[in-house]
Amino acid sequence: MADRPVTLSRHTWRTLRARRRQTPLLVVAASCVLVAAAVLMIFPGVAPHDPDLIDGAVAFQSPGSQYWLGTDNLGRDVFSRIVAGTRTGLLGPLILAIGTTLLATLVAVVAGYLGGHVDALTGRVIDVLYAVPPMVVAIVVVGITGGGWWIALAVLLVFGLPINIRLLRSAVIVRARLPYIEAARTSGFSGTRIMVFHLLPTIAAFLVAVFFLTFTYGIVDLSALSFLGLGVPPGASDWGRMIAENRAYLFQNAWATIGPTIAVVLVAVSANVVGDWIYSRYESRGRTR
Amino acid sequence: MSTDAVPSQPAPPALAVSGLTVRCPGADGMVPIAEEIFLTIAPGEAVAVVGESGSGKSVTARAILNLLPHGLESEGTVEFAGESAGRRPRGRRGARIAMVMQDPFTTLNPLHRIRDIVCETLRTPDGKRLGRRERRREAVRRLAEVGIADPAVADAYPFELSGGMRQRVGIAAAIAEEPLVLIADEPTTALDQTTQSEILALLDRLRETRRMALLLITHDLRVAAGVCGRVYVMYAGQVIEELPADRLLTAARHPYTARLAAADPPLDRRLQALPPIPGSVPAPGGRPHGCRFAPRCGWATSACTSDPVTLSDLGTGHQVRCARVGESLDLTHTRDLAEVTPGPAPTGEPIIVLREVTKRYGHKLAVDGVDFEVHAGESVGIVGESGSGKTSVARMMVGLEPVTSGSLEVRGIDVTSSKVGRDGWATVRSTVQMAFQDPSSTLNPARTVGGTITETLRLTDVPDRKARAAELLQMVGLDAGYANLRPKQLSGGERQRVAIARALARDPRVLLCDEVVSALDVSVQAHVLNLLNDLRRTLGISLVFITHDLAVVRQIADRVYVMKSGKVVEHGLAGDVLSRPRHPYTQSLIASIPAHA
Amino acid sequence: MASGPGKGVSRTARGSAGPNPAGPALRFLVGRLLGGAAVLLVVSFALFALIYAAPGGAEQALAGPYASAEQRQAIRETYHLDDPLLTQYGHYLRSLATLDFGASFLMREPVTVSLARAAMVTLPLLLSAWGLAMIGGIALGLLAATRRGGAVDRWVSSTVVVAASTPMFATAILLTWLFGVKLGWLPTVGSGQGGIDTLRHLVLPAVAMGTVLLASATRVTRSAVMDVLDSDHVTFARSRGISSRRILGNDVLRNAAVPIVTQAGGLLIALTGGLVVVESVFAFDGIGSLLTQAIGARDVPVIQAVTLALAAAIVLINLAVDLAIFGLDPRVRRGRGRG
Amino acid sequence: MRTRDGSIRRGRVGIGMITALVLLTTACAGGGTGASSGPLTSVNMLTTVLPPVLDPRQSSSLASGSLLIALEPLVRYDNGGFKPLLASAIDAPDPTTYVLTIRDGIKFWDGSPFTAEDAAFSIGLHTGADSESINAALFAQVKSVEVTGDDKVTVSLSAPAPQFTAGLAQIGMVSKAFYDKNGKGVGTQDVLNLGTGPYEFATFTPTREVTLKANPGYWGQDGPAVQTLKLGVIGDDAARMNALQSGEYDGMLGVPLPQVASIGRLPGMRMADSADLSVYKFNLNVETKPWDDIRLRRAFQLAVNREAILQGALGGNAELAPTIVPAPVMAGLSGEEAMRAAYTKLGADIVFDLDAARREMAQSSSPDGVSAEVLVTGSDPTLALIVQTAAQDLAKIGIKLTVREVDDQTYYSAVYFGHKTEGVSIDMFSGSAPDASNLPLYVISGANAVTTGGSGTNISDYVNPEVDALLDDSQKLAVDDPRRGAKLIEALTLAQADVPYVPIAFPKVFIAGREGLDTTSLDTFWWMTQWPQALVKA
Repeated sequence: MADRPVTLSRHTWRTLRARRRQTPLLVVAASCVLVAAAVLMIFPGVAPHDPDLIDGAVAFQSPGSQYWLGTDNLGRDVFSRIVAGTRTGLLGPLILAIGTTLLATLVAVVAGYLGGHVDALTGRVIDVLYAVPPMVVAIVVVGITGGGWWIALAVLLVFGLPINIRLLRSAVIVRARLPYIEAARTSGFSGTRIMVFHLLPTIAAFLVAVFFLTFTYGIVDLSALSFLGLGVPPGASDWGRMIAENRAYLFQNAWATIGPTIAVVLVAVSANVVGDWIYSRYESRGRTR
Repeated sequence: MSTDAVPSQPAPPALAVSGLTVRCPGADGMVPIAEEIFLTIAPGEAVAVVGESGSGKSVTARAILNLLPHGLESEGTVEFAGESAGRRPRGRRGARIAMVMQDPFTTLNPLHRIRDIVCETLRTPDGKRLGRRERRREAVRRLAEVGIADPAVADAYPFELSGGMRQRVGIAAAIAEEPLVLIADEPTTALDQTTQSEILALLDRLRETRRMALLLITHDLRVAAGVCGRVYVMYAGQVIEELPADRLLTAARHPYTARLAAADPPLDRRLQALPPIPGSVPAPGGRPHGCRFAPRCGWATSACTSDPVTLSDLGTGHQVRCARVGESLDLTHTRDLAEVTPGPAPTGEPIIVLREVTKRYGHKLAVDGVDFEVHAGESVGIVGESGSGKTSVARMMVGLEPVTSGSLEVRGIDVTSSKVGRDGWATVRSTVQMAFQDPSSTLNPARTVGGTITETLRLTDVPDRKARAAELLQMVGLDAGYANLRPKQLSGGERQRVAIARALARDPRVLLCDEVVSALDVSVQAHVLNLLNDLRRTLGISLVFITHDLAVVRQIADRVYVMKSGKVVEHGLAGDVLSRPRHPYTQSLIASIPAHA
Repeated sequence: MASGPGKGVSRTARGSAGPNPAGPALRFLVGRLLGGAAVLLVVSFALFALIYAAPGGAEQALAGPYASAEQRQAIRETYHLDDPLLTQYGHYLRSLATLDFGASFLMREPVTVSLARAAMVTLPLLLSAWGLAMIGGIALGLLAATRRGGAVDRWVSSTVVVAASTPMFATAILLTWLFGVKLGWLPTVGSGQGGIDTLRHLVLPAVAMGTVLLASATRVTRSAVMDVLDSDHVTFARSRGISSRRILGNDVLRNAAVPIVTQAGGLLIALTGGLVVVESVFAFDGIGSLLTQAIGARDVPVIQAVTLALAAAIVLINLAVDLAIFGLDPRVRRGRGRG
Repeated sequence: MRTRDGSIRRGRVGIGMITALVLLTTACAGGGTGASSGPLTSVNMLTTVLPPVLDPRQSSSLASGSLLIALEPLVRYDNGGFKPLLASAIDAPDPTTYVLTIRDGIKFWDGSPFTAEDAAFSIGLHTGADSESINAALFAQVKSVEVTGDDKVTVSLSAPAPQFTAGLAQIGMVSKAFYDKNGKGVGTQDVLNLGTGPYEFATFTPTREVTLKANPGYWGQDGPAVQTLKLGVIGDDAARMNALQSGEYDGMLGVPLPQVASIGRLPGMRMADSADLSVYKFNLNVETKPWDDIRLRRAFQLAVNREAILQGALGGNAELAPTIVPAPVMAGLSGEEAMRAAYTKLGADIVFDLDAARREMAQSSSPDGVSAEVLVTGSDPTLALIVQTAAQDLAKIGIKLTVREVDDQTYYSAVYFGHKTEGVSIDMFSGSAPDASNLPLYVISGANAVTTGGSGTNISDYVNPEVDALLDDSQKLAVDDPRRGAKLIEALTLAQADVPYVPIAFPKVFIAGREGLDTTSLDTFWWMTQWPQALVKA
């Protein structure tokens, strides 16, 4: 073991450079969007009309005072449906993000810390899952089994794991060899205690990164799936499905398609921006230099 | 060492720097790191800039070359052989001034072969780059000049060479275009003792043969005194003293320089206690108004803190920045520190016994049949260069690494046998604990200092963990207030003390220190060594001290084991081994330490 | 002072470089191929079981809604759809062994023919989207990294964030509406009849697929280039007076190449996911549409062939990435693990 | 397969070319290319479905639009009747035998003669219990097909089948020699097929695109009207809109109902519609609990607001359906007045009255409401719209319907073949032959219920001996005997009373075309006619 003496902390002034980063405007705006979407998810009643009320007579109204974004082919109010759409628009990606983060962390910490065959086995399983693109599998599975929303979520969860496990595992492997973990081992702590109370807190920044990345990709992938008609039942006020159903009527009421598209992009961008910002603020805590 | 005679006719200095100030973005606006730096080097002269970490010496070197990292700004004048460097000194870099950097493992481009690195800047007379064959031929010639005789090295990649070899390649590449000035920024800190002296000798020889000015940046006073003619001492971003090298260790006039010299452990005798410097270096932006060393200076008076202190010239090239320069302060120097007469080795019962222990990593044999004992209340040193296996021995003692073969008993329990049950390990854990080398990663960054210690106390049946934690902090010289600080807010020395407190939490019989002080500044090192000696006296615990620095081991160990390539080549009382070494390897080790007063 | 020749030359530098240079490369290659084969086997069996359990069957597609029960039963016999799962899979594996991928139930042509026809449409789309994402990503990444913290860096990062969060179909709809219908510059449908026409048909779908991945390519390039710019060997090069242009080309790009190449592999794999969506929006008869149609008709041989082709492509992409890294990084070549 | 590096370099070159090209194209006039309105040399039409293989066995109804103009049938459908084509005469000495006289002098595209053996072989493809043909149901009664003379073919049936002639008009005649030579490869992209029609197959992409070119040596008199013909399928709504708007296609045969309004409004696009031989209907399976209760079914019928569905979900592009057979088709057989009297009475029985529905519900076996999941398929979005609209009213009387979209296979297997639904299903059932008895025989004949081992087209498994008897009697009568119509009407009225289904509307068939194309003469059976002639005649 090359135990070459550690050099002096090279440039002490580098630690000074962490200027107090004032929160940029973009991040404030993004978090407002996310909070607003969350509120709408919890209180859909806020919407001006009943999102599922079908009234053939008022089909294809263009945006006006009564229907802010006009109505769709069955006369349902587009704005209310976008509001109701936050349920699947946010809930799905949220479940996906939480599920992926928990599972990926569990596997990565155990495999990273224990090493040996456990790590080798995880590596093999990841290679298998990595070789198959999640979207193709989701389409095949949901398409064939006619499965609903939950099956789509499950498939995206399972096949979304490999990338995140790899990210976390490399972070864990680096930290597992550092002195403060070896000190914990020599003090006599049990493996589980070390993994949970010593190792986990130091990779908190990565957990945040994985959460927000999966959340953003969740929004994009789930809306793509419902765009293809898989997952969410027809007629449900889900952004991806609304886009798919109203694309044929681009000329009667373009807002029936553009509205939900903007909703998807807005939430996805905001999640990305907030995620990056938290990661950069958090990341300095995990680093040792 | 040859001290250079002053050049006959007053040729323009090879390098003249004046009024150089470097600022970096701080909390609110730009904060000065180094202020009003001045230095001059004559062609062929060797000058050192000495200072502890945080003194701004390294950033000054970068500023001279205008290679400051992103976000830092500098102002002031830099002149090479009379002409001003100006804002765009790119033309000058390489041709007029070059640099050798600290960490040989990251200085060379990993994807280029050695011959391309060395000859990258060479041009044929008509400005074209050298062809492959000429590059190879030219590289072999230049490598030979820096002491690499084997022509195959020219075709190798950096990762295939040892640390010392890479530094030689770095030097060859730096002096490719015969620069006037060579700046060596901590060139040997990352190297072993023997390689260090070889590189310093090489730099000295090149300086003479090429009449090249050498600016050596280092934290090691002995290296500076051994190689250079004149020394600038920097503290907290200011040059506080400029003096001829031979007066550095014996006749410094600034309190900080004197205390720094005194804190450097002597090789030939063991001192009662190393004189530490209380407090720590003020960070940029938080520096006191008057003399920057005043808060830590034993002789500070109100005059020192009132207004900024200017340099005063004492003649014969000796300047000091001290308010009380007139008075003759009784600055104690190393030679008049009280020596401790080594008492007989304490003969407590053996706690840890190693018999014929070997350790193999894949096909590499790290430890080859080592016998070793630690007795109660005793302090044992293990000395050796990197790769000698001393750390592996330590890690096996504490159970971090399995033993390949041989027996290792800790209080009668043989850790190598398979049936060491849970309580077997519990007794091993409560007998021996370890403190680690790298201060920045020895504490969990996500926990507070108090949290780390109370967490370790969870394994003992101490009733009130918070009180015991405060007590432990007190024991290592830190007040209870440190409990809710995060490791990032502590200095290197403070973090090592917390690590020692954590080890003591399991109140072990043996404290194993693996290179605990090698990453610390000399003054901080003194603190920690004194702390360890006090703990031995007050708690009666025994120490196993692993280091590559013979002078340090002299100050702390009763008995010493010298290891080379996995074997113990010599062991005995510290006094005998270090003053009258019998094994040729020990002799060459001692010889390679730069002579000192 | 002893300053003899450097003693520390490590053994490998002298003479032949350590164990024979091909050793680590060969062992690595075989390991990857075996791994890949295992992956394909697992994927194909999982799919087979899934289709076997799924409602409906190929006979319904062949016989149509009016067919009588006996007719449907007859068809199930001819394609032995009633055998137990394992025998069917065994039968499929045997034919796979002789590289006979079987014929499509529906289109009665050998699966390799329909796959090839679909691939001729999908490959140009995939490669041009990938090319766009990589070239754009590297260019923007370099631009942002070299002007770190400046206006360009902030502008590039923010637009890249927006591009990364827009789903492919949203960009597709926007592009077709703007360039196809409103301005009429580019065809919005179909894959064209070869030559210039195919290229014109490729622009919109390639841009739609490329933009999402342009974002991650830029991010990776930017962080990789910034790491190298901060590294000691770049500072050392600058201290020796080497021009920044030469440093950029010779030092920065080569060292940043490893993470960029790994990312390039990842991007291509991510693209395969987006195929189905883009091909449906632009009415491309590529592999994505072939797969969706085959699923609709439970055309087992075609589903198997398409999924295996995708999985095999991914395994090959990973292999190509590793080989590229082998070429780029001598440390990997000498079995010392990645630089 | 190109090497990776090669492709990357070419890819980079490709990108370079594309950007250059984009600048180039902006110079010339934008907009479609094929919109020139000179003498029509080529016609590109969109359609809803194309066969996976150019083989009569794998192509039924609309998909055969591309086949029957190349592989000509023995008799050609001509607005209601059948005129001889490859067969000069068809005689039916008795209800179970048909004798076909093959016209002589007909040559395939490659010059080889069309003989009686070819005719017998072509019919034989669709007969027999183990036939793989999708049209086998039309020839279920055929016992044997023999060549009885150098230009005679005799077909004997096991039971009288008035729809036999309609069946003949749907299957293209092929060359036995060609099939023997190419075997399984017949109809694939590289082999295509050999026929006698005015147009020859040029290129083919399974289920996506067929192009045909004129056959100069056509034997008959109304030869090819255009040089090249292209039929294409585009699944995606917006892509379809863009194709029509950008001029890549000249029109569409069978415009999906949701897009009728927007395509109709495209500049220079004219739309014609005609009644379709198909019906949107809810099916209530009489064998599945709780729908075996007649009162619950009647409550369901009373709570379906068919008017709202017609306006909202169908966008007004259909007519209210009193029963499952469209009025003009029934009128053709049973005469105008008999049809009108019966249809007004049937229509009057189906009324939207929530209070009456609640009363029925109260007396039904599950007074406190019932819930059911209705499957729909993505390929016909109108199904989902209908169920959503109806669900809103049904919920008011306690019947909670939830919608689940599944792919075609799962939908067919659950609704048509396995009857594995929760009792309620929605479908759009199209007849397979232009004869009034076609739909009733499929939908209400006991023989087609799954419980009796039939094909499953009787979705509600409704078995009523009286209705079956009436249907059998109608089969025994001559094809154009009005009494056959009367029996069918009586059977429909009887069945309707038991509410095995709730007919909603007969969708119209919409055919869109640019100027210069006459779409008015095409009706729901355009695919059995020489539709290119009709289109270009204007």
